[in-house]
Amino acid sequence: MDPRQNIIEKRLANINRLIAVASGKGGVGKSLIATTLALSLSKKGRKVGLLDLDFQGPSAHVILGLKNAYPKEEKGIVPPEVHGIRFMSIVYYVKDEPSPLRGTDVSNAIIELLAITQWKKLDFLVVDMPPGIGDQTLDLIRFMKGSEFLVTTTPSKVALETVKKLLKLLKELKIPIMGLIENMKMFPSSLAREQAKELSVPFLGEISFDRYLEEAIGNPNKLLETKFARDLNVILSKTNLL
Amino acid sequence: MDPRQNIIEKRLANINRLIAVASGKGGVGKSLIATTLALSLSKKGRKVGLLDLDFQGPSAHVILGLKNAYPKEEKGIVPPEVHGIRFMSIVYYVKDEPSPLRGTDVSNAIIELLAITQWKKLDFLVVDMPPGIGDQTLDLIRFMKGSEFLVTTTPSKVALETVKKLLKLLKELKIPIMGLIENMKMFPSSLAREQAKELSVPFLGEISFDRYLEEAIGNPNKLLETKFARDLNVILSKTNLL
Amino acid sequence: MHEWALAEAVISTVVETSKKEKVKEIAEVKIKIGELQQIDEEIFRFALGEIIKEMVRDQDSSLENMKIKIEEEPSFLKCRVCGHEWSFISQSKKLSEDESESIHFIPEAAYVYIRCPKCKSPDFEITKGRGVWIDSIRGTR
Amino acid sequence: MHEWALAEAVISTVVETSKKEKVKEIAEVKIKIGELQQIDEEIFRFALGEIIKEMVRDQDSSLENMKIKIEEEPSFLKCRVCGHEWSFISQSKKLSEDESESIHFIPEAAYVYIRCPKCKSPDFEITKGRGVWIDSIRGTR
Ligand SMILES: Nc1ncnc2c1ncn2[C@@H]1O[C@H](COP(=O)(O)OP(=O)(O)O)[C@@H](O)[C@H]1O
Ligand SMILES: Nc1ncnc2c1ncn2[C@@H]1O[C@H](COP(=O)(O)OP(=O)(O)O)[C@@H](O)[C@H]1O
Ligand SMILES: [Mg+2]
Ligand SMILES: [Mg+2]
Ligand SMILES: [Mg+2]
Ligand SMILES: [Mg+2]
Ligand code: NI
Ligand code: NI
Ligand SMILES: [Zn+2]
Ligand SMILES: [Zn+2]
Repeated sequence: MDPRQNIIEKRLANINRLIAVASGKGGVGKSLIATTLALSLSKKGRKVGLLDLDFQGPSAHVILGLKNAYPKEEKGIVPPEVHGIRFMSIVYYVKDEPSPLRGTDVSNAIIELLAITQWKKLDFLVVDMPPGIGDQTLDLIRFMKGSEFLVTTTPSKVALETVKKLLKLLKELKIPIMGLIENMKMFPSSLAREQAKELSVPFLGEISFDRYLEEAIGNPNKLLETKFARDLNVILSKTNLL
Repeated sequence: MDPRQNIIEKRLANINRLIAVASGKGGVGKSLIATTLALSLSKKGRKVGLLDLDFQGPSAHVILGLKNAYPKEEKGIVPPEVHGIRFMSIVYYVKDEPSPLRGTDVSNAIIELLAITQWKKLDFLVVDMPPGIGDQTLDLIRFMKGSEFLVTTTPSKVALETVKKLLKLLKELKIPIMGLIENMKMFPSSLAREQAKELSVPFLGEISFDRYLEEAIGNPNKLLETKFARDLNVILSKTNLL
Repeated sequence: MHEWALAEAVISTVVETSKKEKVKEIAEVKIKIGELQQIDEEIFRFALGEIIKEMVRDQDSSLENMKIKIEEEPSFLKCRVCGHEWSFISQSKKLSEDESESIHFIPEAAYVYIRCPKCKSPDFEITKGRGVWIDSIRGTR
Repeated sequence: MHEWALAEAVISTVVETSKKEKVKEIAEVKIKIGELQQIDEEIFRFALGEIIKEMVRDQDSSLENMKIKIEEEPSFLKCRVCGHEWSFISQSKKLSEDESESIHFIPEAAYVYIRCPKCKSPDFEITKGRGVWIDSIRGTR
């Protein structure tokens, strides 16, 4: 019998809300949105954790500009505070080496992380999801009960085709969907809004393509001052998060 | 004993070159590049197959504008010709429904597809890879021996961090890397070129961000006339593909 | 007739394994076909026969007297979320012809068309009876 | 001391399972600890003891006389590419202290720091001895 699954509920018991930033599609801004969301909530005085579940393309640590932080061992592992956020990522253990994990190993590593991480009391745990609807998505649904999905897309048909699949799956499973964010908007287009409507998912608004965003990567203070962060905050102010 | 693995080599025996379009990162243009590459090679008179291995976010069929095509049963399954390309994708079997497969199931489905697909004689089989370096990547390496990788990135630090991992893994395993393509270039930047140099990977060139690309999605003839396709062809003319 | 491709995989594996084990004459192969994939046993057996005939004609006499035993293995699925276990056959009538055919070609299409009957989750495991499997090969060296 | 978190997982699972099975007094629990994770058995046993003491003090007497048997399970890895199988211990000296510690926390870090000794592939399976496992629970209803 695997003893780890049993303790996960207890480890997450003092977390008020679990927010999974997801898409199904890659490269739509999940990591930028998850990290900026966590930073914004923390700035407002909330206790925030950030969990990077993209084990093969971890990005949140790059966006945060993580240096020399490492979890403390204390009846488990306690995530270090990075710019005010309790930050957990596989990078502490795999450094910047490739981690060629198969799905079954990804699943095992998630269970291990959830079983040993001591988040303590949190208002929000933001989860930066990988692309796909595989092991990470299924395990989040299985083990992180009560998670709410913040779904991201770009205006492109190709992206929407995949995002639609995640939305359909979540709806079928009756998982709460906070809504759909349309990111990297450059030109007028109503596809994303229409897709949301068709699936009865709240359309939360759009974030413009921000050509200066790249310069803020690795610098959280700068990041919070970008047009990207401002657009995101307008969207969040329409939710019950901020 | 699983009988399927044994026959894969035979199924691929009459394929001259296996080209995997990969990145590790999502949303960098793998599917657009793989599909356009396949179409361009076919236009030049080569016998081309296209295999979409992104089971959770299949896109090549959207880009090709696939309608009503279905494999024929003939001592296995024979991929239909779509715009001159023998096209195989999981969409024939999962339609546009979400396919929440865990890694172990992805692997099983890949083995099944490779065991039963009759490609017949091909000059090129182009493989559209999913993001990540998980089951699909490991199975491609394991079963599609001799595959050459065409690696795609965007100019962003966040993308490069993940692309670097795929490149490092391929180099370590001595898998042939055709080179790195920098896609969606909008502003001057030398990060990708430097990354390629640092890892001794050929830098093949860049493809500009093409604001009209979206309009060509689903329309192969139009796609071949985009700036995107022209940029890609300049790059390919420097390889031994075209 | 995609059964042919799977039959070819079986024969190719039997031949290669026997070569490795230095078996000169193969007496019997036991094959399990998982119910989930709904292999047509008659077509499958016919394909096996044709492939063997062809090989014997060409060069390989090791297969000449091989007996083929085919056993259908019932398929079971187990939900990772609620733990419920069920048999494929108990639910298979809910599948449309198209859905069945998709599972016939790629058994993992099950994750698209089948749900846990108890909690409706797609997060289940195929614990038994997925597809074609070689159970044993007997022969003399 | 992250062993504490795993010890807590074990006790919590033992308690819940015995409740489900209506066991009143648990006589013995057998735990396997996989060599790969390099659990410090002394710390682990100490943590188990402390957690039990606390629970007995609080409310739960079912654990009072529970014997704890811990067995270290040797770890084996098997390459998916070349089929080679090897024991973790035979190669573990090649790991740096940092690498060992990473595997201690997340055993799947093995895919970053370990390679098949024969063909150098990272595509292997941990067939035995990954981490903490409850082998059996004995008690009286
Ligand atoms: N609004 C935006 N404007 C400009 N670039 C953006 C925007 N959102 C995201 N990006 C860029 O797009 C790329 C993908 O973002 P990322 O957060 O890594 O996506 P994901 O996590 O979905 O893969 C990154 O290079 C990021 O800097
Ligand atoms: N050069 C380009 N100019 C403009 N848009 C592009 C370009 N390359 C790709 N895209 C767009 O970027 C998105 C991601 O491309 P896609 O091929 O789906 O990436 P991947 O397969 O790597 O996930 C799509 O919306 C696509 O239309
Ligand atoms: Mg990301
Ligand atoms: Mg793609
Ligand atoms: Mg049929
Ligand atoms: Mg330690
Ligand atoms: Ni068939
Ligand atoms: Ni420890
Ligand atoms: Zn269930
Ligand atoms: Zn090996």
